[in-house]
Amino acid sequence: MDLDVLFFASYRELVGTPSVRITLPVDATVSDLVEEVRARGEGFSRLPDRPAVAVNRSVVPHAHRLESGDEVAFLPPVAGG
Amino acid sequence: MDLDVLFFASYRELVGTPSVRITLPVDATVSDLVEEVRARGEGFSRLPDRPAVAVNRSVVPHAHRLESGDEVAFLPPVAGG
Amino acid sequence: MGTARITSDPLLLEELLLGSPTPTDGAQVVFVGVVRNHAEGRPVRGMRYEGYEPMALEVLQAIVGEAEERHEVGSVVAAHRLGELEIGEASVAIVVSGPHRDAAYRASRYVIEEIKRRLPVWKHEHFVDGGERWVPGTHLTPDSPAPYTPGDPGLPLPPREVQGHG
Amino acid sequence: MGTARITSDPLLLEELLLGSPTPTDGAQVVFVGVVRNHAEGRPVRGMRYEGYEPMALEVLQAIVGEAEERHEVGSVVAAHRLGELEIGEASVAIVVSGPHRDAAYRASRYVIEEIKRRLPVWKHEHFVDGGERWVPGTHLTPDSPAPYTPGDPGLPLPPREVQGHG
Repeated sequence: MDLDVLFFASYRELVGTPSVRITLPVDATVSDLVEEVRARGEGFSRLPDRPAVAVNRSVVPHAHRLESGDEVAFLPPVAGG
Repeated sequence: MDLDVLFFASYRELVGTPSVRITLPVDATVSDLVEEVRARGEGFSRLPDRPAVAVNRSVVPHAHRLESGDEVAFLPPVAGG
Repeated sequence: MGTARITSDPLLLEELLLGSPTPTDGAQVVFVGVVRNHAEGRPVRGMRYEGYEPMALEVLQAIVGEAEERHEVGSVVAAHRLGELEIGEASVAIVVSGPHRDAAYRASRYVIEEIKRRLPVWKHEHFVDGGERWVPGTHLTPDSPAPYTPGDPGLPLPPREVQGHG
Repeated sequence: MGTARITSDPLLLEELLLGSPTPTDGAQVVFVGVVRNHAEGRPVRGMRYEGYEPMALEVLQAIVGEAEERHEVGSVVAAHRLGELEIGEASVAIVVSGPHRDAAYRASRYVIEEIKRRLPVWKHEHFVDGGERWVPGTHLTPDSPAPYTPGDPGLPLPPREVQGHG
């Protein structure tokens, strides 16, 4: 399946783009996605190996199974207010 | 010495006047003043025997010695805010 | 820096906010006390505030000074209104500005709790059913050190003796 | 009742105060967070706020709902700004109205602490000396029950893992 992955703030700067399309096997988990993203090299490889990942606007465990059409985002430590 | 004594809120309603002039011997204390005031009868006698009394805008112990020219006030329990 | 005001005029937030925040401030906490339409389940029509004005001003100035001294805040402004107030009108307003929110919240709380404990102000409640009463309050005692403790969690202090009027 | 807003427009207090207090409210607590001119002793020129907007709105709505549910308040309005902000501009504003001040203070504090812990917003600090950085923040973890406890004293919660960006 294909997923669009969003990057914010310092992660966006690190990878040089606000989003990428990633192709994953059916039944892939967030953990698989993180591995796939970091394997793209350069800035991507400098992402942490356990980033906070939101699926459909909720942060999920890395064991979470992804589904086609999910809205996925890599979120650096937050600092609102 | 002569002192003007102020009454506020429920005490003012009780005694029926916002202030009275009281004559006291030199060296009188707040305690003496309270006794003198309550001895006036009617509403005055219904004042509590240990009211909060401010002298020159500070609440003082009843043993406090009064001086001519002091600004004296009987203060019911406060409820600002 | 601190300002205290006892007034019979309506409290205007815009006026109390003037000059705040300054460039070093990161937080602003505003408290407004308003006359509400019920007290202990009984419908209220309005409230009359009476004060011993010169003493109230001195006490409010002292409270504001203590709040600034005991908490790391830039400025504290407090105003208390007297006279006849309708439902929804502000009886008290406190504006605290400072570098950090924790101190600003604590200073704000300090000021309102001390106002309730110490300000020589009384309120006369008018009920919708025609009844009225002086709101029970706190008995004043000779000036004692203010109740601040270093670990003050910004919470209400244990009530002092609370009683109806004598 | 509660309202949450994520916006690039300046936060206007008058607007956020509309409809508040209602006749049953006796207390109003307003918190405003503003950009200050220093951070850890270093002069700051301004701040850029970036957010994951749809998620930030959902999270802020949830926080406002929790504040109303867990504290006896009439209404909570919270707004967070995004974009380039100058010193003194408001980045966040929270208006709580309710019958009693204790609940209003606690609800206000709850909202700002949860915003700092959970809102997917990041700030990029511009220093006067030309330097800049992403402000270190709080690592998000999978949704866990909100940290409210019945005895919540309205104080900041123990910090979760705080770290620079990965």
